[in-house]
Amino acid sequence: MYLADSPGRAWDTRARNRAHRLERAASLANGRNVAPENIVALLEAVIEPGDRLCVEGNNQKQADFLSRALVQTDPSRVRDLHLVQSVLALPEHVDVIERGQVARIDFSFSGPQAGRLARLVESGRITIGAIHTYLELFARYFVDLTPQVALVAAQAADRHGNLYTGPNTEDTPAIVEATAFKGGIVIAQVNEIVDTLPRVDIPADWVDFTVAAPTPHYVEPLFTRDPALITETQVLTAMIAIKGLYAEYGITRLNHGIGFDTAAIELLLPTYAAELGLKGKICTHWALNPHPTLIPAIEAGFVQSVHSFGSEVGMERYVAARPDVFFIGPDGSMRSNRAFCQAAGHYACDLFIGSTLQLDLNGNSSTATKGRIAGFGGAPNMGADARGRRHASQAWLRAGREGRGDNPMPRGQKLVAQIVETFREHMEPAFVERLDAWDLAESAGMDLPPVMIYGEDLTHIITEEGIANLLLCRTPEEREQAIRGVAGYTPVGMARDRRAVENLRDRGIIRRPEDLDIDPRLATRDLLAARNIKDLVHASGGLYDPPKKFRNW
Amino acid sequence: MERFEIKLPAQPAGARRTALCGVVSSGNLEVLVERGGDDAACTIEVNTSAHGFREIWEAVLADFAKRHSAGGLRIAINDAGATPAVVSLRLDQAFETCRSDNP
Amino acid sequence: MSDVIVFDRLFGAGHGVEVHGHFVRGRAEVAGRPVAVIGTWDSAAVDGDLALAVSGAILEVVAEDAKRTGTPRPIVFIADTEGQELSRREELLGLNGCFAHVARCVDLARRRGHPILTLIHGRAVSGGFLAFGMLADRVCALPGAQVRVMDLRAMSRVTKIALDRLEGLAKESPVFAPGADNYWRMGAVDELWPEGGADWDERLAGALDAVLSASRTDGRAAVGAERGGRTLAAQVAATVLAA
Amino acid sequence: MKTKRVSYFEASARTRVAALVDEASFTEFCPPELRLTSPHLARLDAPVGFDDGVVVGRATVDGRAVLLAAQEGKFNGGAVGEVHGAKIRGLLERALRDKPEAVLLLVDSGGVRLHEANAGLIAISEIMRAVLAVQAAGIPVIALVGGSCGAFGGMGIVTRLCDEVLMSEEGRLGLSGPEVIETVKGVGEFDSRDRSLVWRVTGGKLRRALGEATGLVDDDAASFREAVIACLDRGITGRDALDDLEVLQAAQQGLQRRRERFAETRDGLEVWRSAGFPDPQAVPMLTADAFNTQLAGLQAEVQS
Repeated sequence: MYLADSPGRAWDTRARNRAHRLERAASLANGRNVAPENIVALLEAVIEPGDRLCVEGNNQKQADFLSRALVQTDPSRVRDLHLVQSVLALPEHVDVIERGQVARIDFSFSGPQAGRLARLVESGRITIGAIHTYLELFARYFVDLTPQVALVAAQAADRHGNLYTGPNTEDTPAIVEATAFKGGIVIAQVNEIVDTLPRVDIPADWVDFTVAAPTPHYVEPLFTRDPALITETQVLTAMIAIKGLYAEYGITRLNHGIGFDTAAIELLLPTYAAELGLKGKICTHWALNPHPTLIPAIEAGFVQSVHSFGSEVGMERYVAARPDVFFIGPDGSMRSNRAFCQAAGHYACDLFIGSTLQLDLNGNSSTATKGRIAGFGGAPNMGADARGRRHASQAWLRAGREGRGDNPMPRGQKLVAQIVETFREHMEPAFVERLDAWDLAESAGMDLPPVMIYGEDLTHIITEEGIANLLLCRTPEEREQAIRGVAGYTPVGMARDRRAVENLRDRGIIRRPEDLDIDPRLATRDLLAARNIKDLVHASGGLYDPPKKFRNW
Repeated sequence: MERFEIKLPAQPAGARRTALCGVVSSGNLEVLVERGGDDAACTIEVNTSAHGFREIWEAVLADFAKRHSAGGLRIAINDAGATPAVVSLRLDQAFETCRSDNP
Repeated sequence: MSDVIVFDRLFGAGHGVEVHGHFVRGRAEVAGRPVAVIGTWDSAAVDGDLALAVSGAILEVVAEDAKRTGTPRPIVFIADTEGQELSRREELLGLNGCFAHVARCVDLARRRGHPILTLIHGRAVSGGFLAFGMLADRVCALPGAQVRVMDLRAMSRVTKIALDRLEGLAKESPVFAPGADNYWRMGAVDELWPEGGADWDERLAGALDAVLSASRTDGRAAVGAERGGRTLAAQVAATVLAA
Repeated sequence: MKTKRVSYFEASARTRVAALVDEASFTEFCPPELRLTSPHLARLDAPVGFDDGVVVGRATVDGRAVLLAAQEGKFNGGAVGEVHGAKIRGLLERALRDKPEAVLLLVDSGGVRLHEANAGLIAISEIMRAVLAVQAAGIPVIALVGGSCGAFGGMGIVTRLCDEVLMSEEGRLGLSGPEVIETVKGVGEFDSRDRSLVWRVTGGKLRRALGEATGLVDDDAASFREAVIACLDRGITGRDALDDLEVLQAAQQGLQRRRERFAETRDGLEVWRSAGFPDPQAVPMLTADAFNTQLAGLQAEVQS
């Protein structure tokens, strides 16, 4: 018979601790409702030294008011924190570290603050647990990084504390579920408190406090690419992608990166791809934010379904008016969910295609540069073969056949493509012998060089020089020459073995534009279904309302 | 600015007229193609704001001369940091224009 | 130098030139000959109101002289401006259009036979100078006058060319650096009045005589070429004419 | 034959000229092979252009002889330097001799080129005098504004000297650019990154509503061509107006009235509202045709 080693042990210490915290906060709130001027005191009351704290924010929605409040707390009371959150994107996220209130961070992405963060790490003022992908970090919320306190952002709350997140639900459900069901405290900043919500995204009994922020939470229009800035070279690489990859494999389920290269593909669907007779045969189902550049393809009937990580500023009315395509609630507005969409991108898509700053001779790619600790957010989950996948599709099976050769056990593979120009601006080569990620790992003392997509997951590289199919390469040497063969006039490309590359071309491993019957001189901006933001507004029937900085009318 | 001139052997082009393609702006260039003296060679004068890329220019221009019969052409380039992809495209456009009848 | 001293030195005692804010207006005599005086004062940032005050004054002079016989009066412009007023409202209302209107009025006066002379006192900068001062038949820079588009420090910021490099090149070339003498070398200023030189009233009379005897077409490019400060303008224009 | 739309905003100066004039009718003066480049740019180690950023020549439009100059906004922001300016002035002087039916100025310029600021400023003054001289000779000058740099600085003044100003809504016309105003006066005065505001303060639809632009067309080179032909058909000239004291007195009063009427106005929305547009907020999204129809239906332009 098993005997408990401590018969008198209490099993509800978390609940009791939670009750103490709520008791300390009681005088600062009116039920769940906290006045904005009391928020700093409330944070000081509920947060305990050493807490795991999650401040919601992504590269889109930010709990910015609560972040500003956090840096006003008394460092002698709010200290030794362990930040467990998707991004360190706002200055306040790093300010709180500089104020000495944080001992450790686990996060995914730090884009705009990457330089400051790197300096803090190098000076030993902060310890990084790990830089995760979004999905990994969410997973750890439910294993060993559960927050004690979560500060989240929502569009509105009602008097009971129910939350409406509107189209930008994003990370909120994952954070709140982990926190609320493990004795934690959830504090939500909302843009307004109303009598009746359009719909309930988070039920009130998962939320402890709501505060009406003086200004609406910040949302960055991160996924808007102005078609006016798409170059002829990007049109060319888009043509190569459509003909040499999408049409070739019959890719229907996919995810796109956020660069101009993939925006060009989106804008070529109703024109170039339609002329090739590909409507209905490719690009029907997406895991993708509502990219404005996808509007013409949606209007042309190319797209059947889009599920989104988050929304995009200005796309709300358009999305709501296309409920057949997007995921729309009974209230008529979109519901996004980063965790689910990340899972969808990983398991349910046959292709990820995106861009990078650097690719090495093994096909490893990274956007990391020395002096900046940035992380990759969700890209590694999109750009990796889903080893757990067990359902078949035509594209997945073909990639598997090509990649695994004579392996007697049939198995597919996800298509993972990088689309880059051989040189970026200022003649920076995209192909390098050694990724800057190695230097960064050394200087920051990281366990792993920050690689966005590992070479073993990469299946295709597309440049203006053509497309390389790495699946068909049988030896490491072939693979290296295939990469060099599309690296153009970069030092990596110039060092290619010309005969070996011509061999690969004969075998269809490298295909030049002319091999695909593409005339680069026809790669003009005339092919774009929209040439500027205003064209997108017209294509949307006036439903798309672009942010001010993207307008020239 | 960095300036240099390259002379490459090439098959006669049969150019009919002068052609100018492209505009000098950041990441772009202009290519002026004229008929020169020597039918068996192509001379190219490069004026570029990007320093230290002569080797790449030579490779791009050699491929151009290989791709087309560029003999008898005198080409002048004003460059503001264009990538090889853009350089090749402009060269091809200018070459095509100089051999056409209509401007 | 106060306006009283400047105008007394230029027009002698008893002139009727007054300054209202940044606007100069009045009558005077130069060597016994009546002239109209119009201009801007005290480094004016020329806005629409000031531009329209200038154009309105020109139109008044033209209208008055149209009603009487005799030769039209010379117009003496006083240019002292730090440039155009920078404001969103002025842009919305089309400050450029006001300046174009001023230029039309200057042109009307010229074609109606009014000799036009500009005296630069203080500063003549960019748009404020373009609007009317630069359009005269003859331009004189009073001692200490500054003429420019932009100071070198700001130019260095905008063009991203190092300041010491600009300063070095400015010694060799009149083409971009501030200075009335640079504009003289390039043909846009006709007289540089020296410090402590001859009496201003005599100089002014001489300048007016020069306007009366000179051609009324724009000869600035040729003059700039003669003085070696602007060698291409005349030549390029001639190439266009000959093509 | 239906021709493909050529975005005037995106097109190069040469493409604009080709789309504007009758086929094969264009003869360039000072073509690129003459290499009339700017020695001043070269001295400052900046890239030069074989045409110094402006194309000048003669052509026919719908059979009518014109002289034209087209600035290349992508080359140094279409800014005017010594050679650039002299090409335009030479063209205007040539107009006095050749007597074309019109001179077309395809303006796309931020104003003076700082690398040769003095030469540029003087050149613009010379262009102003030359435009006035051409008009005095009975030859109309037509400005076309629809490029990425708009018409600013001295070229903004030159544009307003022209007999006709044809703009697309993408075109901008003013004196000081929003970036300059923001730098000197602060973001509160003019937020240059609020592009929607920038266009409401300087863009084609505001200029047309104020009567400063005489025509508003869509961003299509063919639309600009049609509008030029319509101008030529009307047989406009500025010569009578120029010599007419009464016309300038009326213009003076008009400009003064406008300043009184819009004394506090800092946003084009108020101009559209005041002009009587039924839905001022919707004006930015109207097509040129719809805008022109609404404008024609109003009592009068807000014109001076």
